[in-house]
Amino acid sequence: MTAAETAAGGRLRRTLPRIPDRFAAFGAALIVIVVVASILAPWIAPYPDEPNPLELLRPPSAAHWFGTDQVGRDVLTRILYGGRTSLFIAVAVLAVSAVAGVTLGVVAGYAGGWVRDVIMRVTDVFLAFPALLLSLALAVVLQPSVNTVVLAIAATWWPWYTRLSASVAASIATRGYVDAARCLGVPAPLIILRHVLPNSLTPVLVQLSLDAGGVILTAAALSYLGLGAQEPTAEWGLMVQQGQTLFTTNWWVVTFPGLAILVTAFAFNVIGEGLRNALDPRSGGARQERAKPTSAGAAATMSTRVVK
Amino acid sequence: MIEVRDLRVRYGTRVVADVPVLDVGEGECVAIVGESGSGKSTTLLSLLGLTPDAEISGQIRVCGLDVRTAPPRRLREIRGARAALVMQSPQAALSPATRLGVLMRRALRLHGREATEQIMSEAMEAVLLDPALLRRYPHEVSGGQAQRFAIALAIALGAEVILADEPTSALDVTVQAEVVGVLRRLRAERGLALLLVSHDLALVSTIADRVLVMKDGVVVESGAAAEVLAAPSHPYTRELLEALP
Amino acid sequence: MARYLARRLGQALLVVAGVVMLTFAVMRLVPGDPAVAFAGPKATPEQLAAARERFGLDDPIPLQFVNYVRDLFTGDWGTSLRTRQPVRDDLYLAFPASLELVGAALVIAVLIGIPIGVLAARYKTKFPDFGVRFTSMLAVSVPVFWLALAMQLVFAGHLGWFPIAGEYDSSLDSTSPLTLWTNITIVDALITGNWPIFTSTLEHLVLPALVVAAYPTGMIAQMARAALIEESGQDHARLERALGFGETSILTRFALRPALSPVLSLIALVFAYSIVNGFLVEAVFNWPGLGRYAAESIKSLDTPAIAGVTLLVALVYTTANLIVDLLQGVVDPRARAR
Amino acid sequence: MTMLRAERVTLGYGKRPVVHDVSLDITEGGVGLIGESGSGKTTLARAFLGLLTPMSGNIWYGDKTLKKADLRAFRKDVQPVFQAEALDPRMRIGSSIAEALPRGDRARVRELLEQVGLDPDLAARRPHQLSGGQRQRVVIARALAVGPGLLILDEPTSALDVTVQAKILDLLAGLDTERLLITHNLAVVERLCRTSHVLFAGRIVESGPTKDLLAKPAHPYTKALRDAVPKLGGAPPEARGRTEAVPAATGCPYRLRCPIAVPECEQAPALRDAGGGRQVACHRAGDVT
Repeated sequence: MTAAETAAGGRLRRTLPRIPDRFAAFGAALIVIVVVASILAPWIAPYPDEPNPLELLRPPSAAHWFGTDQVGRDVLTRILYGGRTSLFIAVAVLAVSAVAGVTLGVVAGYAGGWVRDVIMRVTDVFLAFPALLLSLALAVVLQPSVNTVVLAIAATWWPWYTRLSASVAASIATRGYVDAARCLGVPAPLIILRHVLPNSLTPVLVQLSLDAGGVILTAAALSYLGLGAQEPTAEWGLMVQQGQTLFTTNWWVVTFPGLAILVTAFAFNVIGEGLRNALDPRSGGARQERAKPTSAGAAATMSTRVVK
Repeated sequence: MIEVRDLRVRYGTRVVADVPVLDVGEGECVAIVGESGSGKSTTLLSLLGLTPDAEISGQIRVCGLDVRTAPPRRLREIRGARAALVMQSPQAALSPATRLGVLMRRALRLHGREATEQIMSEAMEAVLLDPALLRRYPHEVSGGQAQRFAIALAIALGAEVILADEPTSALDVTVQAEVVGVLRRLRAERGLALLLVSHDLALVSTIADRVLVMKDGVVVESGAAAEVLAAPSHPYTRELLEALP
Repeated sequence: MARYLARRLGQALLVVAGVVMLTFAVMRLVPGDPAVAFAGPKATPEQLAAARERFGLDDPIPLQFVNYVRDLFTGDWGTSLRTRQPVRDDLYLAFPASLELVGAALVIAVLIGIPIGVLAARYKTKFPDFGVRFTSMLAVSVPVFWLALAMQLVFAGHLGWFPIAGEYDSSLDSTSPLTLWTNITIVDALITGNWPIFTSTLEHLVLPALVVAAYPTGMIAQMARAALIEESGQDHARLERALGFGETSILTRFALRPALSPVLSLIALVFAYSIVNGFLVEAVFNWPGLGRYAAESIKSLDTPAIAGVTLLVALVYTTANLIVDLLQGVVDPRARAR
Repeated sequence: MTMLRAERVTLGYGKRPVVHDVSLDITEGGVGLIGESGSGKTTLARAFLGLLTPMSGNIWYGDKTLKKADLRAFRKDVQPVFQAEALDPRMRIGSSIAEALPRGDRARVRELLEQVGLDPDLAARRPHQLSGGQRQRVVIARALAVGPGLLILDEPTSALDVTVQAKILDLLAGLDTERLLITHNLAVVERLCRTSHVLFAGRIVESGPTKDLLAKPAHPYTKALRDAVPKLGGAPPEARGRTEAVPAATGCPYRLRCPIAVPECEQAPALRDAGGGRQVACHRAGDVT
């Protein structure tokens, strides 16, 4: 009776109205603002993103809310255009990493044995490789640009998804419904597509939202080191780098792009946290059995959250 | 020992348990029987104030203390020392990184009791366990041993009543007999009162003096075990009896 | 447990081998001819040939790789094209400073992160919890390089509480020279009781260490909170309540130790990330660590140096992982049974 | 009649054997495999289903071993009924059943749901929207979809409430397929299986007609199993303190718990005939009162 009893208990908890996590809602609102502002940049930007010799290094004023930079461009406008770059990088990196990482991870998790060992060792190598250095090397090899940044970060980001989806897929591979499918003679690839993948998505989805902030930070760092977006593209990290020498005299040139990175990364992290609590992996199928020490389970979800 | 009048346990708007009367006298064994979702476990846990998120109405007196109005400190004094809990999943009920002996010693010291080797060994032997197990971690003992250790904790602290929430349903049949046998012996030798929650009517019939039958949060029948099980008046109790293979 | 660790050691060696291969491959991809970089753009063909010969650049790739690995073992990590010094010596000088910075940052992160994590778990959904969640969320969202600039401007520039840059007041080199044991300045100063250098290094260390500590502190606080809340939601917490223990003692005496195991594995991951973060902070605070060395090597395409730094960081990361695995056994007995 | 047989099978995960040298025939009228947790009964079930290849010995399907047999035919003839998590939480139960059908035709799905006593409109629901009993019926419907000759049931009812369990047992009794039933519940075996085998620490300690086995157990473990089950109004169980001893690695595995163990038990007793279709592996089989 125990399983039925706990299942009933489980349903009891789920039916309780989940207290709306104001924290996550706040994060969601922030993200909507950032995304909408970035997409509408060309229409809502107060000035064109071009140098204006007459307006060099103006402090924040009614005309220029965030002031102007050393070549007279309006800082607010550049931040709006910069938002597009950052969001593009975030979405592109996460898409590439998730697709590559999850595919490898699910195959490794389901197949097990030497297949899993080979894939996991290769993953470990990329995990051990300092992400920034691999990114730097790739950025140097492929001439610095926004696309290079995407490739460079994705090259060091996919392993997290492989490790996460491998552990989730491995636990799903032991479930009754997978054995039942095997007994029906369903071929392995179809079992992976029809059963293992859908049930592995929840933890991966949570991970994606948690990582978005991290990708933006890493992209900005690369641009700050001059290996990401190049002049004249508007990119927050680049803006901080260009303005850093003026920090003591013209504080706004550096402060506002930095704040933009902070706010966006913060919003993504908050949503990720809220999503993780709402889609508690336990209900998502990743950690249903109580046998596994659950604090290690928290580790599996949390430690993969560490941002490279 | 335990007096309950018009207990109602609510989660939000749903009444999960409605128990008009529940009494457990000295040395008496009362069983609450029902299927999953009947509210039997919630009822038991609410008696020790272990259902924090629920709204509880009605009157609960355990070992002379009104559980609902007593200050937290007074409540903590009777928890473990006067009224002890035995839970359903033995291993999960023990902190994974604490040796059994350390847990017992801390519990004894918490209640101002001496935690000597002798006292702890006696408690272990009372439940037919080798005192050497005190040096082990919970994952190094079997389910039956962990469950009997929980009972040993109650013995060491000198509890007068044990509240057992499905103590044997997670155990193998042979091990189940062992745990129930220990409970029965302690009741005979030490006059220990027992409130047993179970879905197993047969098990209850071998040990309970009085029985409450619950269905969907409501007590449908209660009375002396012999009478209720021999001549059930409520159709649901009959259905339960007939379903026994 | 021993068998498990042996297997983990084997895996770690495999990973290091993989990293060596990857580094070698990446080094070969970097454009520009190392010979030109070493001999200089105006070098004569003979000098170029000599340089090619010296680095064995004409040998077939597999042979170059074998030589590369052999050199690695013999400690010859190649010669830096920029500093003309053996990469090993450059690393020997630069790495301790990075270790000093990241080490200090991690000490701060653990000493602040875990306690506020416990605090948040204890007062779940009340104000302290919200405060800790908000600040730790901010800490993991702030761009490190920007924070470094801001802290430097405010606390060093305007307020003048701390020195702007550098590891310690270089004038002290003459007044009270430091004898080197571990090559980590602050440690050596402590051991040899060289107080002037010790206090000066400490002053210089505060700002950069706090900046590097932001991310790990936020992560550790969040992990400690999540793991503690999860552990105190377990069945055993209910039995401990039923034994009369109060919430605080359940958290600290029963839930904390099992909850530490995920925190520990997080510390290893965050340690590696902080080394990389340290690179950015070193540039701003002119800290003589690996970061500055790597940044300059990359600007000048100094491939042997870049490879050296990469290998070193990968080795440190793998070792950190191994140490954590060992500590897991100490923290959580179930890990010992594995 | 589905011919499925285990011949001196040793099974395990990695290098650690869990089931040791077991031979077992699936005979008419239902075969019960009785054992407690850790006895290896689920491992044996997975081997019979072809999900686990034996470390030594063979599983015979008809006149060929499972390795060489025509797996397509085998898959149609032998189907599992698992207990926990047997339905994909994300899939509608209709499509879970349809997975067993070639073209997933809707009519056949509705027919199967009716056959197991469920309202066909439930096809659109997801598993967590159903009760434990309903979920188990869906699992049975899926197993019946390919028209199997033999069902291998692993603890089909132990997660269910007593009243629900009774109805599922009625449903299973009504099916005309052969069955290998794996459980710890003696009453369920008595109801559905003509012959039974008792498994302890991966070895068969006793087998024979279920009724005789439970009425006059020849092996002390079978007797302990039977006596431990509380009977309505029966005598309260006695605690003897030896039940938790770990199975012995050498000799008879039960000897550390056995009330009538003698020095001779240090030599592993072979499973030998005890007449009346009974087999038992115990040096003192006769003296079990």
